[in-house]
Amino acid sequence: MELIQQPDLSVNIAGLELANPVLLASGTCGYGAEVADLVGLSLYDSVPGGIVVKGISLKPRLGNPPPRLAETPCGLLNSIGLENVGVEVFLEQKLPWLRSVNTAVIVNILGNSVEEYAELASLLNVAGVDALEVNISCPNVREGGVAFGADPEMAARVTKAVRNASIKPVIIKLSPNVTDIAVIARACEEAGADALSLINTLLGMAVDIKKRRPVLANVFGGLSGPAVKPVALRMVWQASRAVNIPIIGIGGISSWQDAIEFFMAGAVAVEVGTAVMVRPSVVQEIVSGIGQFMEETGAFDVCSMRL
Amino acid sequence: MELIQQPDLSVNIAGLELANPVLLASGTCGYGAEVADLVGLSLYDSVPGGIVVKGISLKPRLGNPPPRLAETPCGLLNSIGLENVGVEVFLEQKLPWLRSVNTAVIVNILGNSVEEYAELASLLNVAGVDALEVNISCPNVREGGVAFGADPEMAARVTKAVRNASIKPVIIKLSPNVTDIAVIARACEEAGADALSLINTLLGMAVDIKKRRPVLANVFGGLSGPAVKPVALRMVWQASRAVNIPIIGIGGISSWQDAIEFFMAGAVAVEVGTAVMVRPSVVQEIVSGIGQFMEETGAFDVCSMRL
Amino acid sequence: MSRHELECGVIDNRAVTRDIFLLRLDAHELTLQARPGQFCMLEVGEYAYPLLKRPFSIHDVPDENEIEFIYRVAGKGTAMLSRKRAGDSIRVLGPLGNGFGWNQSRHPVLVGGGLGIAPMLFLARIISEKGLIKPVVILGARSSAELVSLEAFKAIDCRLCLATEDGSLGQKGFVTTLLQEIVGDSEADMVFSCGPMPMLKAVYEIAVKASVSCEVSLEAQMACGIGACLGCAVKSADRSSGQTGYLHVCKEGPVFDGADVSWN
Amino acid sequence: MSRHELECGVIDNRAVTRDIFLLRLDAHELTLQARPGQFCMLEVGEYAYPLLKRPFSIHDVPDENEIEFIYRVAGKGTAMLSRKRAGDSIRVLGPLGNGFGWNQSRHPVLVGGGLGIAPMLFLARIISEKGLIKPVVILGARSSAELVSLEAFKAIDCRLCLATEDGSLGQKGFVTTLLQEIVGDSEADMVFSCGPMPMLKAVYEIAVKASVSCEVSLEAQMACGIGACLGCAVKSADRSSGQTGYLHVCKEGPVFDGADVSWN
Ligand SMILES: Cc1cc2nc3c(=O)[nH]c(=O)nc-3n(C[C@H](O)[C@H](O)[C@H](O)COP(=O)(O)OP(=O)(O)OC[C@H]3O[C@@H](n4cnc5c(N)ncnc54)[C@H](O)[C@@H]3O)c2cc1C
Ligand SMILES: Cc1cc2nc3c(=O)[nH]c(=O)nc-3n(C[C@H](O)[C@H](O)[C@H](O)COP(=O)(O)OP(=O)(O)OC[C@H]3O[C@@H](n4cnc5c(N)ncnc54)[C@H](O)[C@@H]3O)c2cc1C
Ligand SMILES: Cc1cc2nc3c(=O)[nH]c(=O)nc-3n(C[C@H](O)[C@H](O)[C@H](O)COP(=O)(O)O)c2cc1C
Ligand SMILES: Cc1cc2nc3c(=O)[nH]c(=O)nc-3n(C[C@H](O)[C@H](O)[C@H](O)COP(=O)(O)O)c2cc1C
Ligand code: FES
Ligand code: FES
Repeated sequence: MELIQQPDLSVNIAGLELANPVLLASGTCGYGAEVADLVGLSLYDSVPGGIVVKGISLKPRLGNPPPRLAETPCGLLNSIGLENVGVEVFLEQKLPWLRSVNTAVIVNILGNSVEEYAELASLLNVAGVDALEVNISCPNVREGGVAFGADPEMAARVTKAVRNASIKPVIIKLSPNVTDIAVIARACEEAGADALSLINTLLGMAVDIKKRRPVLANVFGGLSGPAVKPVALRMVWQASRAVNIPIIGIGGISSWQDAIEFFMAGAVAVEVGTAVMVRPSVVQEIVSGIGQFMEETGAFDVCSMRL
Repeated sequence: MELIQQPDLSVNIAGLELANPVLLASGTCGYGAEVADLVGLSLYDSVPGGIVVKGISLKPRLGNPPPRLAETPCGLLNSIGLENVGVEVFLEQKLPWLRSVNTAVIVNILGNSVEEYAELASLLNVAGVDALEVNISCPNVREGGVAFGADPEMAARVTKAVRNASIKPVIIKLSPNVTDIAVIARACEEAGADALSLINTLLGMAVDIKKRRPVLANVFGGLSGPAVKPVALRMVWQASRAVNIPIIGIGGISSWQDAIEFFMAGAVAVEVGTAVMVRPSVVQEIVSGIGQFMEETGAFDVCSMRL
Repeated sequence: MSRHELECGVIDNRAVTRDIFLLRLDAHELTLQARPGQFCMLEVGEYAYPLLKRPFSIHDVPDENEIEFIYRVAGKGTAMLSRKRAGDSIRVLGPLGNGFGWNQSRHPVLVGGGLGIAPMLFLARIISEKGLIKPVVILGARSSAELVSLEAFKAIDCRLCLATEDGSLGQKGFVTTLLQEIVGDSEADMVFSCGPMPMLKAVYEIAVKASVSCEVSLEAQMACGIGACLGCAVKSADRSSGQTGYLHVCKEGPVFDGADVSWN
Repeated sequence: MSRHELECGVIDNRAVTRDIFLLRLDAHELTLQARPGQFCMLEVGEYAYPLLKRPFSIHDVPDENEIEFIYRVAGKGTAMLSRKRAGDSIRVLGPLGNGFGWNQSRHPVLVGGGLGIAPMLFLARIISEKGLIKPVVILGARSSAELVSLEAFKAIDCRLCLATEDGSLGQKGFVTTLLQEIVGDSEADMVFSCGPMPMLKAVYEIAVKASVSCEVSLEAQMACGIGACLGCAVKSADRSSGQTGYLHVCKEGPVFDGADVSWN
């Protein structure tokens, strides 16, 4: 009888302990309760290793006018515009439930200024928040948002401010809408980021030729889903070779094979967004598939798969 | 009886006369002869309004080692690496056939330096070449290529050099792998570009998880096909609002509806690449569909469709 | 809330008019949970093309094993759906949304226009079978061919009133004309409606005038169908000064009190 | 060169083993043009998913109306293809590529391994029917079940030699063992082969040793299939110092003189 070592799916990202490397991506799983039954979030043994909640701002936001969604070939354009309940309501009404669930809770934050990011970070120095993901890359809000993620200096300033204000691991979420992802990645690393996650959505648009207007009321939206996977993989490859901090891969992941591609490209964990919305059960499939692949190939942990 | 005015499909792009606004994109139709029977290139009444031939360099190029192709969801990654016969052989062996065909001939050029671009342009000041498309955006060659397209100053230098060396209309083909397409577009306009075409491919990659290596021997490749259409449309929208010169839209166009989306976003002509390779008959469908749509909606020319 | 993500076998999928299809799925897990006015998200192709599941109202739950949908081939996705055959299977997420508040009404009037007929069959059945009430059911369409599932409606104990734009069946004209009459001279206490926005608006206005409350089932482009993405927003009426200025069709709806909806 | 882009009706598409299917298409426009060793690009899904057509060797042209393909379900695309049924239609681009130079040989030996059997049936048929020559046909596979289309081969006037890795039919072992023997003691003047690269390499080496020329049919990932994209490059042998160091499978091939191919 052969002794088969069970692969270890757990990862530790700068102090953020994950039972497995599959996270629910921000904006595609609400505040968790919306999807709990379908993805397997529960008191014990949750399926995903963690959840990144919908981007939270200081004040509640109404979001953009509809239409907010457009389907594209193997992709989805959204212009939600960061509709959210605001940090106060989040702490009072959403976090208690999240605390009750056995999974890592990562709070995605978005400010209109460096100061707002810092203020959000300090308000979230509370039990039950396991890490922050700093959204410097949302294409759907006018002030802040993408501007921070497109400029290495601004990205560094936000990173520094959040790093100073927070007692949690700080993950900076990068925008793919840049000429050189490595430059931004290094700027964030030098400014003290504990980890990077990428990619956020690619800026895109669609036109309704019958109504003779852009499909989205906001004109532009963020492209996600399988269509963007090749771009995301390339950026994860580039970023993971540019910095020494851990990288969380995001973008179009819809199967365990996709997740393995990201691990091989240099990610130590992945977030799954669009695919979870369309097929919630995919989370279980991805987690199981990664474990099985690791067992079959003798990989003892996620990092060891990197090419 | 109603008098129905036939819509006018012809466009004039800075002196480049096109019978209709549908061009075959560079690199996806060889030097024309390869696809002639299937897309309808002929002595009289060719189906496409023009053909942009495979990127030509001063010296012949072998291109990148295989594998050079990877299919992705609704997309294609290629790392051909500008395999081409070189300008000399092009002029001797390929151009004569192209001259015999009744369609506009646009030569896509790629140099390793500003000087090479200029030299190529002057070598192509010959009868039968109707315009130049300057590829400052190919992600598949190390020297030159994308570097020129990612930097407004370099883009301007190339544009100026080609503009000075050429007696033909000069179209600059832009890379989508940039933070702000409007900045590059304006730089090219100011440097004397007659028109812009966009987008070239998005830089991407894929991993072969069984073989444990990138699918493409070149690691990175250019993403094309329907997957990139939303990004292309957005950039055409942005560029056409940033400059006053005509814009040729490219990226994922696979139907006449897609073409109309680009006209509405601000393009005056389109190039069709990946879709032609997969379904050559699509060219006829797109040309006819545009005409019918214009007739039904009373558009008297392509430009009038712009939103 | 008990919803499921399932592979359901296709029992039958057939054209009832040129472009309207009736789909019958084997889905006993869903039938017990389903309430009238709820919908399901159906995977119409192979993942990931088209990427999104499509939302369809539950048309009927004729028995504990079967769930029915009626749909028009409107685009690429529904065209792909129409090619599914008995023996194929379809991935389904449901039942989703809130459903109609039928049990608050003693004299309900149901108004379905076009494919808005879809949720009315199940609603009429439940009102009649569970509520032991005989509802008024007003159905309208362009022509008689599009007045689908008439036999099924006739088998339910309800008062059926029909209108067609071309007069090929029932009254010539719109459902709103019928509604006007019925609301005027009956004890109607609630209107439940589904159909195109202009029709819903007219229905709502008639109800308001008659001081009858009115629930409408709305549509919006959806991605998740479960309240996770906030994509399916529609503007809410000013008076509903809740947390946001938007309603989310998949979760707070698809059925809304007409008074909460912005009709402009 | 006369090639077409067509919608072809599916006559039949059935499993001949667990994962190998025989597809019969109604395509009289193609049958007259087709030469053995050529291939077609088949659209296996709905455009644009999967995006690319898939290349398949022409397995047989039994009469002027029908063209046959034999394929293994290898991934997503072939899985979708396997779900096509009689009455469906498939978009086809073909016939493409150069084909085997069979008419330069008087004593041809055909060697097909695994799904490399695919082009050999049509090649054997044409050599026998048009060339009036009785070819030697060596076929090999893992087991007897995978020695597909044997009945069709038997109906052709050829000398059939079989090998299976598990010995379930013909000689136990590889086609190369059979080829070794046959090339050794026959007047074989040309070998035509299709199969996995390691097999082709071994076949080529045997042929070289016996001073017999050898044509091999290669595979590569393809996008256009018509020489337009230059995607299907494979390394050429050093000695072929033509314009480039690459051969393009779809256009200069898929059949190459083994001497032109880089075997490392
Ligand atoms: C709650 C709800 C219940 C519905 N019930 C029914 C029903 O019972 N019968 C029926 O025929 N139709 C119903 N619809 C509309 C149905 O979902 C659309 O007709 C269908 O999604 C069109 O898909 P397509 O791919 O054929 O069209 P396409 O135009 O190709 O679709 C493109 C995109 O638009 C979306 N879309 C297009 N039209 C609509 C629409 N009206 N509402 C929402 N999304 C749309 C699709 O989801 C897709 O993402 C319902 C919609 C909603 C929101
Ligand atoms: C000239 C030629 C003739 C062929 N003839 C046959 C035949 O007669 N019977 C048969 O079963 N197979 C044949 N093949 C291989 C067949 O094309 C692939 O098995 C098929 O494309 C796999 O598609 P998939 O979507 O199922 O696999 P996937 O792995 O999902 O395909 C992913 C991508 O890889 C490509 N691909 C995968 N494997 C191959 C391969 N071996 N060659 C080229 N592209 C590949 C596909 O086109 C697709 O773009 C031939 C290939 C070539 C080049
Ligand atoms: C509807 C929607 C809402 C999103 N909201 C947020 C958000 O609030 N904050 C954020 O950082 N990213 C947000 N994203 C981006 C995703 O987290 C993810 O980065 C992106 O969708 C790519 O991953 P995917 O292809 O798996 O969806 C959103 C994406 C979608 C589709
Ligand atoms: C196989 C291939 C080769 C290409 N070669 C060139 C080239 O030589 N020069 C160039 O400017 N663009 C080249 N392109 C980019 C296309 O011209 C086009 O910009 C891009 O593919 C997007 O359009 P599409 O989605 O319609 O294919 C190539 C694209 C492909 C797929
Ligand atoms: S469709 Fe996602 S919230 Fe309604
Ligand atoms: S597949 Fe395009 S050149 Fe061969």
